[in-house]
Amino acid sequence: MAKEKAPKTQVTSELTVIPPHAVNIPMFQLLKDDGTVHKGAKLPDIDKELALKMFSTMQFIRLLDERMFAAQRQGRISFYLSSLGEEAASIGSAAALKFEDMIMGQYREQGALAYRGFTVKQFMNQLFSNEQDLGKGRQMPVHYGCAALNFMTISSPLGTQIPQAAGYAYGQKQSGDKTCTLVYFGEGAASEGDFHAGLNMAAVFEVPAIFFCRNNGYAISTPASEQFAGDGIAPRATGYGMRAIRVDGNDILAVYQATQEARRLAVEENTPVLIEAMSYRMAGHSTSDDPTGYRTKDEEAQWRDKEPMVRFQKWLVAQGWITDEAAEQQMASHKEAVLAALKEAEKVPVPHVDEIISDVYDTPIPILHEQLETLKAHIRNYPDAYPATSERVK
Amino acid sequence: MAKEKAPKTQVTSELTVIPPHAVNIPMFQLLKDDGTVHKGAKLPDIDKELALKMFSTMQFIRLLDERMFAAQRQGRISFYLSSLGEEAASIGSAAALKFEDMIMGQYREQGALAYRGFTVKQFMNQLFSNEQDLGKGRQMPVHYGCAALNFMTISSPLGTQIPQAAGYAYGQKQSGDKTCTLVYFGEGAASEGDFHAGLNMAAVFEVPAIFFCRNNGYAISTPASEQFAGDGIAPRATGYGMRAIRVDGNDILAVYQATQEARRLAVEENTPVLIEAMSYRMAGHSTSDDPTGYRTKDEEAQWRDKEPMVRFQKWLVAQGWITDEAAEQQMASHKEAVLAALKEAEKVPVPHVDEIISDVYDTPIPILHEQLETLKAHIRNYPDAYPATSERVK
Amino acid sequence: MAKMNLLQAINSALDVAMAKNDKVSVFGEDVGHFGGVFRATSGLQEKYGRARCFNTPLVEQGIIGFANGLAAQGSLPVAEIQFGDYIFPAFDQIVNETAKFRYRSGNEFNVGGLTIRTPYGGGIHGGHYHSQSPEAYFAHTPGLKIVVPRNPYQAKGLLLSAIFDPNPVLFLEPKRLYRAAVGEVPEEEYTLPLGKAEVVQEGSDVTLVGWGAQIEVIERAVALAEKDGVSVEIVDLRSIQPWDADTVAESVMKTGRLVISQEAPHTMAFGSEVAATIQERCFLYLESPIMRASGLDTPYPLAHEKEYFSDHLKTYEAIKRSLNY
Amino acid sequence: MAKMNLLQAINSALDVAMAKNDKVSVFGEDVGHFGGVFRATSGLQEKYGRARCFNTPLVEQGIIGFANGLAAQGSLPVAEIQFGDYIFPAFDQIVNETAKFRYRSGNEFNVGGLTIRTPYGGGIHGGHYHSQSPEAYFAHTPGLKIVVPRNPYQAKGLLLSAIFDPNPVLFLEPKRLYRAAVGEVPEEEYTLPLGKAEVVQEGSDVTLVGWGAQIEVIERAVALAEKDGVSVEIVDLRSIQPWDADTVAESVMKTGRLVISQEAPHTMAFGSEVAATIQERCFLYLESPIMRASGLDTPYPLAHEKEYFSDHLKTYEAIKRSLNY
Ligand SMILES: Cc1ncc(C[n+]2csc(CCOP(=O)(O)OP(=O)(O)O)c2C)c(N)n1
Ligand SMILES: Cc1ncc(C[n+]2csc(CCOP(=O)(O)OP(=O)(O)O)c2C)c(N)n1
Ligand SMILES: [Mg+2]
Ligand SMILES: [Mg+2]
Repeated sequence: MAKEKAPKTQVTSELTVIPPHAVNIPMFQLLKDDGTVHKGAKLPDIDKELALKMFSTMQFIRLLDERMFAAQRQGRISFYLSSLGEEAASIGSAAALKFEDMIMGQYREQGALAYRGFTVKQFMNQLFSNEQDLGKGRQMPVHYGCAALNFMTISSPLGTQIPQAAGYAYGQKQSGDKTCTLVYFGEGAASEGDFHAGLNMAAVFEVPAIFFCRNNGYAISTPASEQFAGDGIAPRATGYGMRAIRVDGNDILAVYQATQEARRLAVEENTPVLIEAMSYRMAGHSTSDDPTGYRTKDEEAQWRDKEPMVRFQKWLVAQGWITDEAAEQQMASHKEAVLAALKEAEKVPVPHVDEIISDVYDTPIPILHEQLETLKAHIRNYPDAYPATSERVK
Repeated sequence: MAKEKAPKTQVTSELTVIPPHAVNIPMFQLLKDDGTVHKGAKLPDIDKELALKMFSTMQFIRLLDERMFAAQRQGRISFYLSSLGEEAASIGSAAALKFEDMIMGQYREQGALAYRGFTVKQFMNQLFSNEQDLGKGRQMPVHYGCAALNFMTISSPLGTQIPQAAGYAYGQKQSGDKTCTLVYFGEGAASEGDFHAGLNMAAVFEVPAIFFCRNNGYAISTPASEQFAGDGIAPRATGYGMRAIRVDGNDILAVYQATQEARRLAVEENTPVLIEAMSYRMAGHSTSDDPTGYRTKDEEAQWRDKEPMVRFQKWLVAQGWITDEAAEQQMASHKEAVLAALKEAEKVPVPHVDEIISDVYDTPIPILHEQLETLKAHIRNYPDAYPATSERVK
Repeated sequence: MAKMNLLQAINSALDVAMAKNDKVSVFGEDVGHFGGVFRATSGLQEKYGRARCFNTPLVEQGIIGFANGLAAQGSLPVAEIQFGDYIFPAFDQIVNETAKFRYRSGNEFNVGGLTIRTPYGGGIHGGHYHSQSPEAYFAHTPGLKIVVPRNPYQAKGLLLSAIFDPNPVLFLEPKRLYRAAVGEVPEEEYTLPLGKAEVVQEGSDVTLVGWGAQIEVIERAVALAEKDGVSVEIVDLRSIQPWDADTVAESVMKTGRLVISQEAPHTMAFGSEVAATIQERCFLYLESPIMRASGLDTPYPLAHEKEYFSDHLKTYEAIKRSLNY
Repeated sequence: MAKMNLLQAINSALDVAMAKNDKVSVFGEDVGHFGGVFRATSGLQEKYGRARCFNTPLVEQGIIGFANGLAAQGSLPVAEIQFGDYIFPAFDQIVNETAKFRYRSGNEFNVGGLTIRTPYGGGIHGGHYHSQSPEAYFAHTPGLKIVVPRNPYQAKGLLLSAIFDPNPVLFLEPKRLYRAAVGEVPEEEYTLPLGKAEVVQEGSDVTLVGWGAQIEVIERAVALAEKDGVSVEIVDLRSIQPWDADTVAESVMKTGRLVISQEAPHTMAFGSEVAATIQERCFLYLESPIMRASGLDTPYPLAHEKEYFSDHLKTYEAIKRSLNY
């Protein structure tokens, strides 16, 4: 498809003020809150195996989030951030991609990473900053990344990954390998200048990128109503001459289908797409947060009724692809795996102190060698003060 | 008016991809290219005196631009930047404001400043960086500013004034004095992250601000088609839940009326408005630029036919408010004034060297006093090397 | 007087300032009803209303851009950046706009009413992006003042000075001490001078210079040195811009030795300026080279935080190197 | 060999790099068909197509964000920021992203292919926003390399090294010399080492350190000093990060004196680091304090540009102060 040109501007001699909400963007939904399918809805082409993989990943993430939140409370890890209630958004979208597509996350998309094949052990290694962590223990918990799985390492500064996704997708387009980049971000991060930069550039350069906004209603304590005055994030696409889809982020089938269509547009027609997935952050922002200070139990309860995993399970059961008992059993085995991996990862030491200077550059510059030698001499001098590393400094 | 809430989102079970150009924004025009009024058009309430003031300001600016461009070519000033072809946009909008309203410019709105009453002498003092320049000779030519005229000093970094306008307008709203801020920027600057920040914040905080985009087709050599893929700047307002007006920037009557309405909305209803004025940068970007490298004579010629000053003059003549001869005479007297002021300003010395450290802080910090004393001793030592200031260093 | 931790002292300063002058407003991400992620603005929205204490959208360049405009209009905005690590999207608004506003306009306009508050520093398991000490990035910027308090008493007095100072001030709060540092703080208004260092402790053998949370580290190092019989003079800069070279020079002329202890990565941390200036001013008095104990020249790591950190032991070793040169 | 000015040398480096490796692309504001406002990318779109040499929208944070992504994907982007003064909106992408990309990911990902080119410096009647020398703002950032050439030969050789170096490089071009500096430059590929200073001239009485366009100023100052019979060693740093402290220290141990001449405002300019490090390494060799000739601690003024500037006369005076201490 050639870039769709803006229509020729009409001239009017009557002063026309365009109203604040000039586009009407409906929300795509296949499964109703109760797990039944909308009458007449055309479901995506999804087989049992795929559906069960998606479901199992949802269960795993729910379990992981629950256990690791608790582990933080027990002081076993320093920080955790749960994706409770948003599992459908990340897993449904990841499932619609090809493995070769790049995923860039914000930080609440552990579901996408698990779907790609990140093992429970890999999760744990990162969460415990141990020497087996692919990120070498350098970033806070939940800052996962894995080149082998085409999942870009998370970085805390919000929004920075959005123009990076445009650039990454530009490279993919140049390479001709028919892949795309999907980038996640919250409705809060969409306020950053980098959002504007990234979407506009993607539209101008016609790159195969999918901008996936998880609109979960909050940015820490700030409700969406204080984040923007517009009708969510989707209508911004129009400002960039970009296509948009709004989808029920708690309906994994709808998310899957919407992302499939976005991927088709991105890769086959080089038109980036903005997806806005409507959801709700059911937990606190992170283990550092307590949402009772800024929202009501009532509101939370309303959203519990729209919960994505139960909804999907109902549909699977109705399909005859799983039973409630089997689902429960599966959950129990996820639990076992998580607990076992947790105990194991906890015992693995932090990276060797030599790693403190690697990867600043491709090879350490001279001053880093000096600083490391000084540091090691110092550690030898005061081994008790640096218990995590001193044993291995000879 | 209470903030207009976004309509409740409709649910659909049919996948809907919102097309890239979902809002249709017509361009408001009263005067056709030939200076005649559209049939049935309702003209703004504008009397002869006001109309002639607007016209005279247009002439003055055209003349100033022409002479100072030439002065730069003669090496008399170091830099100049003309607003040729865009006089209606800046003057028409400035005329629709109250004097107490703040104007923040980008750099091509000398028309607005002249309309406010900046004298030819004040223009010249800035252009020659002499000691009578309100800006104390610190910035490049055309970086005007005048607190007494509520015209914020221009700063070169693009887009920075846009969130500043939101903040200024917030202060105005708090003060309860029923004023607003109008901020100009180019369609190029609208790509900056600060644009996104400023418009979104203005919409959220419901401030009395008018965001006035001069879409003149180019950002230096970059055509609008490589700046964005959307239908110009106006549809972005929808993304912020903001009102928008697109106006023919070469039709001063339409600009005047559009801005009047925007001001009413901003001040009386606390709803910011985005105005996109469609125009054309008829000259090069600045004296440092030569547009023949990136656009055709043909294109330029087409826009010459839509030229705003001739168009307005035709209307004034048809109204019987001026004759072509009177217009010509008036132009000649502007010319005289400009030439006289130029010659005078050229003779005024640059600011005293003591001014090099003032205004960094409200009062110079100790290191600045030291640096000034060292500098003056040095100038005394080598007076010939610092001819602009040495005579006055005793 | 009341016992306050550093956060309470900040909160009290904001409260006093808002009560005193209704042009003072505070805003930033989560600053409104919630009171900020560290709760520094807690209770202020209830007390002064939503127009004067409010959440902003999540956009640091916008927060400072907006604050610049509001200050230019004549208000006294106190803008919060949630973490010092997230101040960089606002770098242009601060360095090119805030700092140059008055100078470039020939004093036609200024944003002197602006104060930017942000928590800085490590030691809280924050890794790369919740640990940085960005003062040096801003110290090269004429037009800006930069202030770093070390305890609750300083925090309140310096913040009140910053808010009412007719120049824009970047106010860096040592988040490690938010709850850890507790002390007596007057409940009413008082101010401490900007641009003036404080001699925390007099001594004769060596001068130790630091600022903010690092003073606590220095004090622990000095305790070790004192056991060795060394007499240390401790100077807390308090202001990074303008910084009080006179007080430091005077001390060094007395002790003949200078050690700087700082959290940020070594190269081009603010201690470089202190060393460069003092070696020039005290050349004939220096008995050994000026030593710097700093963070490593790496991003701030998580698992190796202790190893990265310029702690009291590294500072103590620097003191010894200075003395035994 | 051909006679080239500095711009032509840059253009030639880009041409050679693009011909050699089709992963190299160049982009930025007005960089495409027009060839950039200084014409550094002139002819490259015609030669290599619109996909590899193109205009971007006007958004520096986007240019670098996009370039970071493109580099992470495995390309070798050369992003232009139109003026060094306009690099600050991209500060977060550079300091928090580019510089930390490899470290934070444990080398899972990197943006080593990235080169950022930008013209810097004054002396062209540019005032506040077309004159700044921003190198010091970036020098506090582990993970970044920073390079400043002083003439056409260096410009080409260093730029080619920067483009193919497996680390992100900020390449600052002295715009005052774009057309003014002309010299013999090989037409083919060649490289000059990053992180290595060059001894431009040997001497025995005093060492002069500078970089980029300031070397020309230094040479004029040295000519004056030589008339007084002073023998000066000139060291051009060429790289600001990592910087070659060894070469400078070696020179100072020989001469016993050091003067730094730099364009940026005095406080926290890169000379502060040079002075801090060298006083530590050469303490026993220094016969006088390390002197710095710098810009004033003000924004860059227009009418008083000459007065503000650390010109050859001020540098010459600093040499004399160093010698007559
Ligand atoms: C540049 C930047 N500013 C501020 C923060 C602090 N912060 C971390 S998460 C967050 C809220 C993000 O909200 P949203 O984008 O909606 O994502 P959600 O947490 O809801 O998934 C904030 C303010 C940050 N990480 N980066
Ligand atoms: C932040 C920043 N980036 C780049 C520039 C250099 N620059 C000056 S004007 C300009 C083009 C602006 O175009 P537009 O906003 O459309 O305004 P116009 O010149 O067309 O009136 C550019 C790139 C700048 N001044 N500031
Ligand atoms: Mg959110
Ligand atoms: Mg334009």
